[in-house]
Amino acid sequence: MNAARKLTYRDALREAMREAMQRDGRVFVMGEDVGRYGGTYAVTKGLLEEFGAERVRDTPLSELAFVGTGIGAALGGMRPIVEVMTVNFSLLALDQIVNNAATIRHMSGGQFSIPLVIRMTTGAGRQLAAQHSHSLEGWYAHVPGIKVLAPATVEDARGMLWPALEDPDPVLIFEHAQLFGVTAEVSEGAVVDIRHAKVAREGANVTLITYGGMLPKALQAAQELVADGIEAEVIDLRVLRPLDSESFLASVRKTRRAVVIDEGWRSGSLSAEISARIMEQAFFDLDAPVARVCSEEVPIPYPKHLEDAALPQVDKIVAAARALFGAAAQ
Amino acid sequence: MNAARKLTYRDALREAMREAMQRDGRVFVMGEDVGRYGGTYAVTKGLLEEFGAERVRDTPLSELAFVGTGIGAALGGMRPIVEVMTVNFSLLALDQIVNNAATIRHMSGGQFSIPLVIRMTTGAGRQLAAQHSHSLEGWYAHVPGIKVLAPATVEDARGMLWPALEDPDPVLIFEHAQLFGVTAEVSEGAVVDIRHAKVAREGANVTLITYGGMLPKALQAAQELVADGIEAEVIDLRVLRPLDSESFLASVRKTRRAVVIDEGWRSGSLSAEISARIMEQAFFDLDAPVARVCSEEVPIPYPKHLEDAALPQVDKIVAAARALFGAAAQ
Amino acid sequence: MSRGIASYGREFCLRLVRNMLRIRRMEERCAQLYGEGKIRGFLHLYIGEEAVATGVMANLRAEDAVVATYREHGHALLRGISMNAIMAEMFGKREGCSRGRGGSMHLFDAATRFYGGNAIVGGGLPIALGLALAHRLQSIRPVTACVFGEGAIAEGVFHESMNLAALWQLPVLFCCENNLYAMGTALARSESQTDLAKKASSYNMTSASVDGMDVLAVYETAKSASAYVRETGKPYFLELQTYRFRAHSMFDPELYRDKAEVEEWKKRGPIHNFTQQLKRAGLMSEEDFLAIDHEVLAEVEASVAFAEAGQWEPVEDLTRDVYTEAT
Amino acid sequence: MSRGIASYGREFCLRLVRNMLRIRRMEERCAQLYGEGKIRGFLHLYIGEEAVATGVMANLRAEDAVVATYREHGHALLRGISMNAIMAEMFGKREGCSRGRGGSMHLFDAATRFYGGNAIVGGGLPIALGLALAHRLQSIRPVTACVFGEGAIAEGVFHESMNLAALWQLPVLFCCENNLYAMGTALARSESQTDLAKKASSYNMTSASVDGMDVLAVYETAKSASAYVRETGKPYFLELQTYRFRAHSMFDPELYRDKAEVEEWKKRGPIHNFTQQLKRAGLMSEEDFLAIDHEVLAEVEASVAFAEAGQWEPVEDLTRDVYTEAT
Ligand SMILES: Cc1ncc(C[n+]2csc(CCOP(=O)(O)OP(=O)(O)O)c2C)c(N)n1
Ligand SMILES: Cc1ncc(C[n+]2csc(CCOP(=O)(O)OP(=O)(O)O)c2C)c(N)n1
Ligand SMILES: [Mg+2]
Ligand SMILES: [Mg+2]
Repeated sequence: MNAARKLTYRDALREAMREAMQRDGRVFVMGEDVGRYGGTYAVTKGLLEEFGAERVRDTPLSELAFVGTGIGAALGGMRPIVEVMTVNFSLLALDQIVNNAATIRHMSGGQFSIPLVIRMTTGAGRQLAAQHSHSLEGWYAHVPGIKVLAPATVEDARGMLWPALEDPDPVLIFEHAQLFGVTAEVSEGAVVDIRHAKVAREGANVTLITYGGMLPKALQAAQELVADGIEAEVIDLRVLRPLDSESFLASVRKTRRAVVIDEGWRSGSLSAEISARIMEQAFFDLDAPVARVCSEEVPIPYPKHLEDAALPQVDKIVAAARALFGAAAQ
Repeated sequence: MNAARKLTYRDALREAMREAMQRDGRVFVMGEDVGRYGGTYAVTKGLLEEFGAERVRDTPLSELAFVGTGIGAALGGMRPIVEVMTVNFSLLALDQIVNNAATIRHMSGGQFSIPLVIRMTTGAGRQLAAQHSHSLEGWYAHVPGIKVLAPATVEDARGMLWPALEDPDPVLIFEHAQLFGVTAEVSEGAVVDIRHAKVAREGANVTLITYGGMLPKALQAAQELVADGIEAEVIDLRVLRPLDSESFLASVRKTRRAVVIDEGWRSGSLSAEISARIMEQAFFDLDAPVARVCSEEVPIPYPKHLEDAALPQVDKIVAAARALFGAAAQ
Repeated sequence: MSRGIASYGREFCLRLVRNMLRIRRMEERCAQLYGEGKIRGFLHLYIGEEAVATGVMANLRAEDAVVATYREHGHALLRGISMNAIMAEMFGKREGCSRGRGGSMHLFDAATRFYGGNAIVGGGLPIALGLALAHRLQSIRPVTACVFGEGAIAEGVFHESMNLAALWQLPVLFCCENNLYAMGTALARSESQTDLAKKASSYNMTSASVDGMDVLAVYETAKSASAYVRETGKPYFLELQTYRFRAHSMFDPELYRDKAEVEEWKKRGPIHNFTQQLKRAGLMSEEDFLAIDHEVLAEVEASVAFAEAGQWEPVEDLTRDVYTEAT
Repeated sequence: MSRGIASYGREFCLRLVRNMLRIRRMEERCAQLYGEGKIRGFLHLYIGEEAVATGVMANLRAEDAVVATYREHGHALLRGISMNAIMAEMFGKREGCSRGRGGSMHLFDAATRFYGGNAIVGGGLPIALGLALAHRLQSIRPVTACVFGEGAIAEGVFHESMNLAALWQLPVLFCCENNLYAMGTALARSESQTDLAKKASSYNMTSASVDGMDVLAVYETAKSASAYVRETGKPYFLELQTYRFRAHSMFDPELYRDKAEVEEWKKRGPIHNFTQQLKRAGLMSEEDFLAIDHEVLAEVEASVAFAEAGQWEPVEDLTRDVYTEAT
């Protein structure tokens, strides 16, 4: 019997790290201000005191070097968890991820595995303006050789880390800045997989496909659509690479309509890939074209009203879903 | 009357730079080995001798700093042409492009323009293996605030630079490694625009949408499809951001079928965006789902037979186009 | 600085006091306004470090350019952006110096050649190089002042920029504000070599270190440094040793340093100490100080009122200026 | 190196000759094979620099790790990867040390702890740090040798890696092969400070410079350096002053340097000079040399035959190993 407890997303992330470090001596954490400061988002708070400075390592501001150091340490037999403070700064480390983490196994003829986990915060919504509001997980999902996870729930925040560490290949985990305070019950020892998407809400009329920070908005939209007599099924992708296409294709084949919600800028966001896959594999099942609700194509501005206008919001999701029923009438 | 001359793509790029530097004293070139070495792909050969070391600047291996220096120089009133040797190394400079070049105008409230041109080689096909074979222009096409060009013809290699320099915003030009040796006639003083896609071949039955290094393959495929009685229209996107949707939508509305050909890895490549836009805006005009021919999702391997197998090839394009006619029968 | 304080003259000294106070009072008010929810996002206060911006900016001319970080309120203000425009920016109002879009971390101003406001650590350095290169290629001689924290030194971009500036002899005044911490990371935990001037010499760049709590010392050192850059066209690395009295940002619980350490540094508070010095030298009375403070507080309140009265940019303008519109 | 050559003993010295020759003859053959289209892509020859890999690798033990660049044929060979496996790799055959997928720039071998073969300048440095950190955390004491060219020094990643290695005291032997050019860029056009040991000291890292054309000098210096790393667990920066006799790659027209300069350096050819020294000391005869050369040439021809006879990886295996398959 698994007891259930209330937990924040932040605490869930921390507990997952604690547990992993207790279970496996090869696991260690490194990143900017993960130790004495306690983590920018307080995720790693207390770990330094519990595990000491060898296993909870504050790094200098050197994203490229310490991410690469994580790759090397994984090659050397450790199980590093590298925290890149936010996706915004991960651009500085991209070369190591794309050219080393993602390639070494294949280009060495399969001789090496890189059991590395890289965690980072993603997303906007806190009025941090243009340079601190990126949603670039879609870029990482483009790269063969790495896996990309997006925990949208407390359960996944708690459960995804261990299988990611057990995975022999590099796994990137994107934690949305808007989720840290979310609270939910999780059952002790719940086992989650890192291969499948999940039906977050069942429904028969339209499929809302999303992940990470947009899941709560999609669920809220589904709630509001009930008033229109529209029962929305909500798919939480969970895994952005490799995408679990079957999950959303099965849903779309049933509902015959879909809206993809993605905080990335519309052009070239992950939403495009989802739409293209539905095009390729469920075209003849569609009653209306797949719609997308994404961020406006603009550097995210500071003031709240403009930031809100730039990001996907519940009303836009509702409107996009409703419009699909109009279109079907065509 | 414009006289026509035969020119290689490489020479066209060089002549465009020469002309720009002659016309405008604010134009200068900088990058790794653009001077004494003559450019990795011999594109800048002779420019140092003609314009001197102040205007043709060899940089140390410091992609992040010299790309950012280009941004600052543009802010300071110059018209820099920064050559990043290849897209593979541009990952090291991505922070400056995404967080400065793309944002400064908007987040300063429109006070500054950044008339910067960044040129780089992209693409595989020369057996350079996993770290030297990326096609990541699709990533750049995701970023609001920059413009992205992909000259696929000698004419565009010759003509795109000047309007790019005249553009007040940052423009990235992706030159495909496989095109440098391509020869064609260009008319003296031909004016090209950097806003529209182009019909590279007219046809009534299917639209092949592509850009850059894949254009010759698409044209070849169109040729081969004639034998099947299929007249393919080929669209050369030319501009990857902002995408000229109207061009390919108009074609697809006419032909009712489309194949997108993109050297990027399939998942999350620019081809997905094209497909999604057709989904959204021409769904009811389609007789078959839009197909994609992209690179396999693998770090590009060194041996020729594997590299060939990893990249889009004429036979795959032909097969994908043919299959659309089968599908229509459904 | 051995030069007697009296030789600077009363007017000059009172201007320094006023400038430091303008930063201090503006930011104290910002902290309040943050509490009230008027200012949002990240807010990084400069309180304790005012002597640095005051001494450095006093040496710049209209034609010079400035590139700063997210902790740039003081530099922006003393560069000449009005407090009104800064405060409106922090509120996110259209009257702000960046039209309200940038907020605290992204103050910009073309008129005073203030090029941000950069929230990526080290992100401003190459921009400064580029401005300096543009000046060189145009045969004009402004100084480009580039301000950054000591945390930036660990970043690769610092290294690439220092090398390129020294190699190409670009007229950049690198101003490293060493306040001993990068968020919670003490200098000794981020640098294997904590003597920052040694870093500069490894690029063959001229450098100096100065007590950044002493406004006259900063003024004098920045004076020679900027003169050097202006006259030789070469770069210069200036380390300004200072301390932030407040948390890194409004979210920082300050677990990483002792309260006692902070108190120790507060005794060296740049405004307090300079004020005491001036009083001792008979250049300023307590009344003088209060009068200045009174005026400054009025300026602050006026800026708050200005910001309050400002307009929100209409949502329809959201995507304006992503690209330069044809005119 | 003041130690008399005789004290090294004939066997040891002949092994050095043989190792340098193995690199030289293998690569001369590679150049030919490139002309014949058997080897494709980029091919960067090490000819002229053989004393460096020979002297350094002789000091490593089985448990040590090596991270190198795209100019790594020599290091791979002397690390113990068979010439057969290297040649097959250059041909792109399945029998190659990277299953043929990597080619010249990406030699890998788990058995000898050879972690590539990295084609991004500076890209290997953080990998070396990580391996060294793993060793430290596992309380084992191998040395991680990290080889790179002087061109990498301008990259930010060099700076970040040097600082982190020195700060965390990671057992890395940084081997900087200073051949004076990065493609066409001479050191003085890429570094404001060309004394590379000074760079190391700005990170508080111990360093040495050595004549990389003198195999015994390299051997001795690498010996103390590797012993230092092994015993103290700290990093060490070793500059190896050398020169490449050939073009940067097979595409380089060599416009950037004088033929005379190349000829001058060729007079210091590491094989020729060491051979002469040995002959003078009576440790090796011309016959000895020819016998070694004969054997080496046979090894080279055997490797070519091996590569020729190798198989192409089936196309069906293209996407194998993108991820680790469950077993
Ligand atoms: C590249 C990058 N990494 C991390 C951060 C997060 N961050 C913001 S400020 C800061 C500390 C910088 O310290 P320092 O340069 O000393 O400046 P100070 O805040 O002390 O003025 C960090 C780590 C960032 N903004 N950019
Ligand atoms: C980040 C990066 N920038 C540019 C290149 C292109 N490139 C390949 S080798 C090379 C020169 C490197 O010189 P050096 O480090 O001195 O090594 P050497 O070739 O002399 O052995 C350059 C610029 C690259 N591979 N990676
Ligand atoms: Mg600091
Ligand atoms: Mg070199």
